[in-house]
Amino acid sequence: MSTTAVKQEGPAAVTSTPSVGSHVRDYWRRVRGGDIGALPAVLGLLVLCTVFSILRPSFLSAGNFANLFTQGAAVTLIAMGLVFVLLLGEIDLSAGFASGVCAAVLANVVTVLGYPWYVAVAAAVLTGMVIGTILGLLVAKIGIPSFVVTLAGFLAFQGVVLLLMEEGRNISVRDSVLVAIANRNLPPLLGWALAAVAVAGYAAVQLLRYRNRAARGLVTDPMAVVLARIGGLAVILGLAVYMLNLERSRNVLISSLKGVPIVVPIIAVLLIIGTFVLHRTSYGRHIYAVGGNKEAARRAGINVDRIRISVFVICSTMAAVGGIVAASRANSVDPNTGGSNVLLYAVGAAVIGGTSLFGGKGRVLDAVLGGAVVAVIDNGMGLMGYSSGVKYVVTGVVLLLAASVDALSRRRAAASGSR
Amino acid sequence: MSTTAVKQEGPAAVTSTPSVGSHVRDYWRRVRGGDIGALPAVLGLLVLCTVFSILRPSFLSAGNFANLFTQGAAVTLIAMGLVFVLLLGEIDLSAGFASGVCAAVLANVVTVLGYPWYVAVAAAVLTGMVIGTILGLLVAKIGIPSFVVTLAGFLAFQGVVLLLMEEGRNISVRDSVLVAIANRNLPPLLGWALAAVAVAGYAAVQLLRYRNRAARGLVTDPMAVVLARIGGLAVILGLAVYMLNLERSRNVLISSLKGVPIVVPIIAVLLIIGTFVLHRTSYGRHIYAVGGNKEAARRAGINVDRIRISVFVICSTMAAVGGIVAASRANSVDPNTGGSNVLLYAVGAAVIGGTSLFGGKGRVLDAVLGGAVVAVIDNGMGLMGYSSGVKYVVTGVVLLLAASVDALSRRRAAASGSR
Amino acid sequence: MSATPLLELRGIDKSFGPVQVLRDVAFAAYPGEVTALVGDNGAGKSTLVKCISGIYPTDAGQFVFDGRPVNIHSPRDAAALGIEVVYQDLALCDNLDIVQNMFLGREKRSGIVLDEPTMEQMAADTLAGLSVRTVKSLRQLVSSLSGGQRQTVAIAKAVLWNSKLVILDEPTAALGVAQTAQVLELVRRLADNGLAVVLISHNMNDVFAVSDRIAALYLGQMVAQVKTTDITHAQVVELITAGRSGGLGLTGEPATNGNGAAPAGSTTGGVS
Amino acid sequence: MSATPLLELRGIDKSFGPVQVLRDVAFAAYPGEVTALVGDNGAGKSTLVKCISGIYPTDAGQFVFDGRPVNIHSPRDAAALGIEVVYQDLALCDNLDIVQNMFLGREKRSGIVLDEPTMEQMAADTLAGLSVRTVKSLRQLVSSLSGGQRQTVAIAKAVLWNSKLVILDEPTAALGVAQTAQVLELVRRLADNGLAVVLISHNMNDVFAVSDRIAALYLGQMVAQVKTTDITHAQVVELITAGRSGGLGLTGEPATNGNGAAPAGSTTGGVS
Amino acid sequence: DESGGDQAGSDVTPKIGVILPDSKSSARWEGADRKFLQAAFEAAGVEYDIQNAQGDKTQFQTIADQMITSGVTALMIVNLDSGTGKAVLDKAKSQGVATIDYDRLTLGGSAEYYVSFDNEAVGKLQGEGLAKCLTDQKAEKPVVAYLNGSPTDNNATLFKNGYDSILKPKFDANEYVKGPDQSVPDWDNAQAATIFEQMLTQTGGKIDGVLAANDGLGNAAISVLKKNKLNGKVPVTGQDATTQGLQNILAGDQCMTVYKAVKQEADAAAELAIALAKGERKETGQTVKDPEGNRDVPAVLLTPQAIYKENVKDVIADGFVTKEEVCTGNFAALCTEAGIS
Ligand SMILES: Nc1ncnc2c1ncn2[C@@H]1O[C@H](COP(=O)(O)OP(=O)(O)OP(=O)(O)O)[C@@H](O)[C@H]1O
Ligand SMILES: Nc1ncnc2c1ncn2[C@@H]1O[C@H](COP(=O)(O)OP(=O)(O)OP(=O)(O)O)[C@@H](O)[C@H]1O
Ligand SMILES: [Mg+2]
Ligand SMILES: [Mg+2]
Repeated sequence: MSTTAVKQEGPAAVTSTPSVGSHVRDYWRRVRGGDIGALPAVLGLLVLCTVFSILRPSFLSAGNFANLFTQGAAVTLIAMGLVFVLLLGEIDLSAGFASGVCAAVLANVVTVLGYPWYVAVAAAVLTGMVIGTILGLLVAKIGIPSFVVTLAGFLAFQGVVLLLMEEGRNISVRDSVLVAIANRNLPPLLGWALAAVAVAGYAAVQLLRYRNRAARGLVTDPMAVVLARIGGLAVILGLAVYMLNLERSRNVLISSLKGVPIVVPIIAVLLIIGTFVLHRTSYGRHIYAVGGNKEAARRAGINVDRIRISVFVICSTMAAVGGIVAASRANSVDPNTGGSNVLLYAVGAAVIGGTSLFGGKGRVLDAVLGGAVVAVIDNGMGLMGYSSGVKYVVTGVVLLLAASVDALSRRRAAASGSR
Repeated sequence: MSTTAVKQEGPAAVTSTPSVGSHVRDYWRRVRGGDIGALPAVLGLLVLCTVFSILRPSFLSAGNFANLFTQGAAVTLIAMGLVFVLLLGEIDLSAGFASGVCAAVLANVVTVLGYPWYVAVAAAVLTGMVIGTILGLLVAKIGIPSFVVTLAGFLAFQGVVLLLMEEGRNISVRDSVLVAIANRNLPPLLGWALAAVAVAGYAAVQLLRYRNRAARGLVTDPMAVVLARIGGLAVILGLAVYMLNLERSRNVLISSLKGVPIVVPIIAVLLIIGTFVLHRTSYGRHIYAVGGNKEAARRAGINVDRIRISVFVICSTMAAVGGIVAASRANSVDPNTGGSNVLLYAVGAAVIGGTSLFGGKGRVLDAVLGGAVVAVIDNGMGLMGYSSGVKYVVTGVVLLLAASVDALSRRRAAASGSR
Repeated sequence: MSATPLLELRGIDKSFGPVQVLRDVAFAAYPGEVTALVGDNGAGKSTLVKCISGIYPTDAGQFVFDGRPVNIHSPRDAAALGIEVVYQDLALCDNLDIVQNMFLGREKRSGIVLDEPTMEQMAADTLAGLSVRTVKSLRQLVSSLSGGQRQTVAIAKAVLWNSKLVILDEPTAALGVAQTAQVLELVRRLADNGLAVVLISHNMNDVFAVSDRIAALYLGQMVAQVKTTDITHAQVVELITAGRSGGLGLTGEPATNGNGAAPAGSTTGGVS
Repeated sequence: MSATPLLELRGIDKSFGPVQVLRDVAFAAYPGEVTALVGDNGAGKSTLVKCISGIYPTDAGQFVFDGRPVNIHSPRDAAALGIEVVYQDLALCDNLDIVQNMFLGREKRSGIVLDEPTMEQMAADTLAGLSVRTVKSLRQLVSSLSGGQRQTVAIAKAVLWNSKLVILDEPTAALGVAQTAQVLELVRRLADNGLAVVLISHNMNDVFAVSDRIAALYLGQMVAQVKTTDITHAQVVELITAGRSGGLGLTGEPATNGNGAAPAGSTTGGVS
Repeated sequence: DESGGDQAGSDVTPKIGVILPDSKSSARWEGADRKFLQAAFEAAGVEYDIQNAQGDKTQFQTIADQMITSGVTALMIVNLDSGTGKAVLDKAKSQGVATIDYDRLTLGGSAEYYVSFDNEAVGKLQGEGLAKCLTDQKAEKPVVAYLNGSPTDNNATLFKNGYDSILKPKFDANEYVKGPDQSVPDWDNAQAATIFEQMLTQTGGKIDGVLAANDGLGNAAISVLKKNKLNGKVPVTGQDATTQGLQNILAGDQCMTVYKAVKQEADAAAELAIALAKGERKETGQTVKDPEGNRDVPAVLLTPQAIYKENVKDVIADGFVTKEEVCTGNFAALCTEAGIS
């Protein structure tokens, strides 16, 4: 394609729909040029999965596939919130322990105080929002660097968890609804229904968009490409639901175990909401703007402080959701909930997925893809049966490998000058 | 002062020396304008010390003053290395465990293999350099974000420490020279001598500079200001040495305890070298350039990759030194050496001191000042006798307070427009 | 003076730390007129613009807008008054595309959803009027634009809105011949539509071609604000480089006190 | 052609992903001459400069420098050949001061220690020759400079060295009247000293005032490279905006194939 | 090392410093030890300062420095590792401060006394308990998985030595089959759940007994077993007799836990510390060999107790946990069943 203008009287925006062929050619040029979106993360994921499946065939079982989702859920949820903070070029080191605090609140309300589960969930989410507001105010209004504020939060929340746990006790979470979140599955039929709804919704959005743009004479992707996308989603979702609806009980006589884990639709809904907010609302647009060039955003009349506060609220709220899932999965909350590697894994997930630590670049989907990479590594390593020392080393090396697939494919972008 | 040019034929650089009065006025304008260099960190430090002294009079004892240095030494040393990495806008999450690996190498060489201390120290430092080279190559040549590379390092080195410790044993370090590093003091007279040398050296540099510039007709600070600076340093060093040379044994019958802790001159020398490298060599200049604007640095013909690799080498080497000091202080190395909060405290120290996470702004002195803040908080909190939950919370809050002194004074800078 | 000014500044002082950049500056912009703000490099033109648009707080001075005294603390305040600015340093978000940048802070929406097609169409129409022919796609990131293309986007962004005062800080610096002509024509058209326009430029031909008034800054002081018809090309250049020309400009000796305090007495001059 | 060119490019192609920006470009710069490179916004001038200085790798084409074919993979290679560039986007380190920026990558040292006094003096001398009168101190950070002051620093940085080829990408865009005159004079002086100078500018008066040759880019194609004396003002403008003028420029119909591949056959034209 | 003047510290008010190791590997330190030690010191009317090193040995040394600075006359430590422990003990001794090793022996150290439960004995009880439960389940050639404590915690190693000494002979004799054996970093329950889930996947669900090093890890394993509807069919061990652990035992999901009567330990240590602080000495009648320092340390050694469903009531009777805490909701009926009144 040339740089020549299409019409002399205006830029090339208002033109006819390009052909499928040129679209595919364009895409291929972009891929060769290194502009490849989610491709590297997906590629890294595929490489990891292949390697683990070869080394440990049980990695490929339906049961393990289902486990993957629940194992990675908490970190992924926290990472999804972190994406918002990272988009501004800020960081939230306290997200891990914030999720711990919220989980501790949940456990206290439901187990110690004996309120019903929805009160506990509301209390936990509210706690997350309050935490986020405090962090955001300190960063935006007093102007302390977010690294320092959230490092202080990291310490303080650790203490708060201990205090809520009465200096170190574990509190069990036995409420059946709460336990179900990370431990139960949807009925197989409901899984299919949800998948169908998702595909239908996606199709509707895509086709409406196509019609809308075409009606105004704006450039659109060729219809065939739009249809291919919809078909692609349908195939992926269909396969996943099929896999998850396979029987995975060790002993069907004792009990049956099949269906989509409940966390999956939770993550999916939050992913859709987050993506919608970031890409289809002016609030999301403003987040990118502030992250890309804070001064330009300020000059454009964006209330930068409000945006900065709000992303911390979102992050801590998502951390609360992550904490609830973690508490559900462990059936209990302990002073380590949200501690040890949770934070680094969550930030790592976002970054591996392609979110930049310098702001302005990233998507919620990155967190999910990166979270999947982290979960696959953890899951696969758990099957290898290494001693702890070796396990740490191999985990580090594997993480590096997954990331270098990404880095090497992006290097082409630099080489072709589109930095 | 006006914007008017001093001479029509050129910028204001080549002018006569301003008067003391105008110099002080200028400084005051800068302070009011928020351009205050190390002042906020020093201020925060003073506030902290005052508060702790009031709450716990023993905070102010000679013994506690001496303890402060050895307590903060390892984190400060690691932070000093991290400053170089942060100056490029990169991060090294693995610095903590890298120091652990180096300490483990040290302990193995000296205790298990039985080599003399200098061989062990050389081995540890070499290990640090190798680690830094690997990290740097991965970041600069393959192009994986440093967060991911060093997160992988964080995991892998944790494993390496475990392996070197044979899965969890700990190794004692009993070599008297190594133990002395963090546990013994200089003879009082030597302390005075070193202080005198430092002051004399500083005076020589300052006066030479003055003469040199004055001879060429370049702007210089007034002589009185130069002399005041030298005098200031002499007073501070004199006071510190005096304090540290006080008897601080709790029971002089059993043993005497006085003198400057050996780590103090070690840190001082590294601080001087680091500052010299950053501010008086072209290598240091290039670090700032790459951190400020990587593309501009590249266009100026700077070998950006080499700079990036080198800062990781420096960082890991300083981590090795930190690890040696930590091993000396603990008389042993265990699988947790360099773990827990070491890394976050080290990065926190650099940031609290005023180093930016976005690159281009920072000094080695920041790490020392920030390290002092962290050490004072830790030290002071240790005197308060809180239960662990409360202690975490209070530590977080105190850290925040120390940082907000800094933030609030810098806000003036923004308000007066000199952002 | 003929009409009442839309914007009037009086006694504006502005320092950066120890450096005083604006000293007792008075300035006025009239509706329906193009006021050219000229001055040497570093005279303080951009600083004055940033004071007007609320990016920098002033140390002293009053703003009168539409007859009422106002305070402008942030670009939001300025935008609320109807002030649009094209900054010399452009201030675009490199990670956003052309359309996104043009509508930044004022996105068109239907419901809570962004109305992308409308914005894209409006952007295309505006850019078409500015002779941009080499932009391949409106969905291109601005980081990939050429210098002139970026400048055009910044201009298009500012003129997209119904504002009362448009300030353009060296808008044609990076533009080609045809584009420059288009922008000057646009400037004239805006003024003819009753807006007040302030144009900063180093190109005297452009200034004389398009402006109704000329205001000259010299080392942070406003040395003259006169009708364009009352002054010659050579006089303006003299004002810019020496601070005075004939009866215009600084009355005392030019300020050359390198390190001292501000000179005594106001030296703002000029008649109109 | 009279002399042998110092730098000669042949058949340069350059794409960014799917967008082809330079197409089979030929270009030459002669020692002792000022070659003006003109073209519309987005024509590809800056991209061509960045290809020459090694910032962008080219997709195809040869470089001949001083008669020898060379490969330029990075700005370091270009500097080693004696090529100095003033970029349109300036590329200064905002966190460094004026002197530090001017000597970046080529600091003066005594032993391993930076020789600050020498650098400060050299910087002062160079800037003095460029009519910068409003810079308060050479130790000011460049982030606090005005647009014109920044540009002057970038120019001073490039002419400080003994180079063979100096390329200036719109060096006078942000400069005042006096400063522009100084820079044009400097450009002429450099050429008279035997250097090859390439000047990119949108200002035709400047181009005709100072250049010996004019090269015109149109939509990524070199449509003419001629002696300044052989062409008129109006012809150059026509070349820039339409790609051809009389016998000069594109031979076929202007390339308007929006989404298609590159047009067949080379269309590089022009005689000298 | 060298001696100075002779103006000895004249004001010797007895003051005791205690450094606890962390608050996360087990709830006992902050939840029980602190409480009981405080009570004992207050009863004796001595000044005291109890702090927690949070698993950070730099902190540990800093706290020790601070305590010596603030004038303690006796120092009681639970070391994080022998190296730092020794550094602290030696420093204290050089300043004339008497020392006690609490719960963990500092190898090569210089403590006056050692008061502890035998950690290897704890591990042995766990091994024996698991064997008992497997026998009760009538498992044949059961596969036993290990969920060890933190790889960086020396105690975890000691526990493992204990249960290995019971189970390894059975593996060797082909009575039991050794399953996956992994450590849980930081005793982190969330990671434990993933690790155990992967063990289950790896063995295709064939795990018949879980040796979990404490109740938290046990609960993590149980949560995974529950998800697979295997809870109660696979015996799981524990330690610390936490409310959660006891409830799991009552529900039949957990086979046993190990109860350490922390109060006895705390009281014994407090008694010795108070004496030392006042400059007195007491006889313990028992010694423990320090292999590294090659000396016999006067010691008080207490015995841990294995808790099964039948004797949960002992823990409650001892006041370690209350009936109200354990017998909430559904557990009330189970409590009655287990004879807790
Ligand atoms: N943030 C700042 N800190 C210190 N000095 C500054 C700052 N911003 C601008 N200055 C100084 O203020 C003076 C005026 O700058 P300004 O940008 O307003 O000039 P200008 O008239 O727009 O010049 P130009 O024509 O070059 O754009 C300059 O000398 C500049 O160095
Ligand atoms: N990194 C990039 N990615 C994609 N397209 C680019 C990139 N850089 C430049 N372009 C495109 O290449 C074309 C030429 O750009 P270039 O900067 O060379 O123009 P120019 O001739 O210097 O224009 P101006 O006079 O406005 O400075 C433009 O259409 C621009 O959009
Ligand atoms: Mg300006
Ligand atoms: Mg250009």
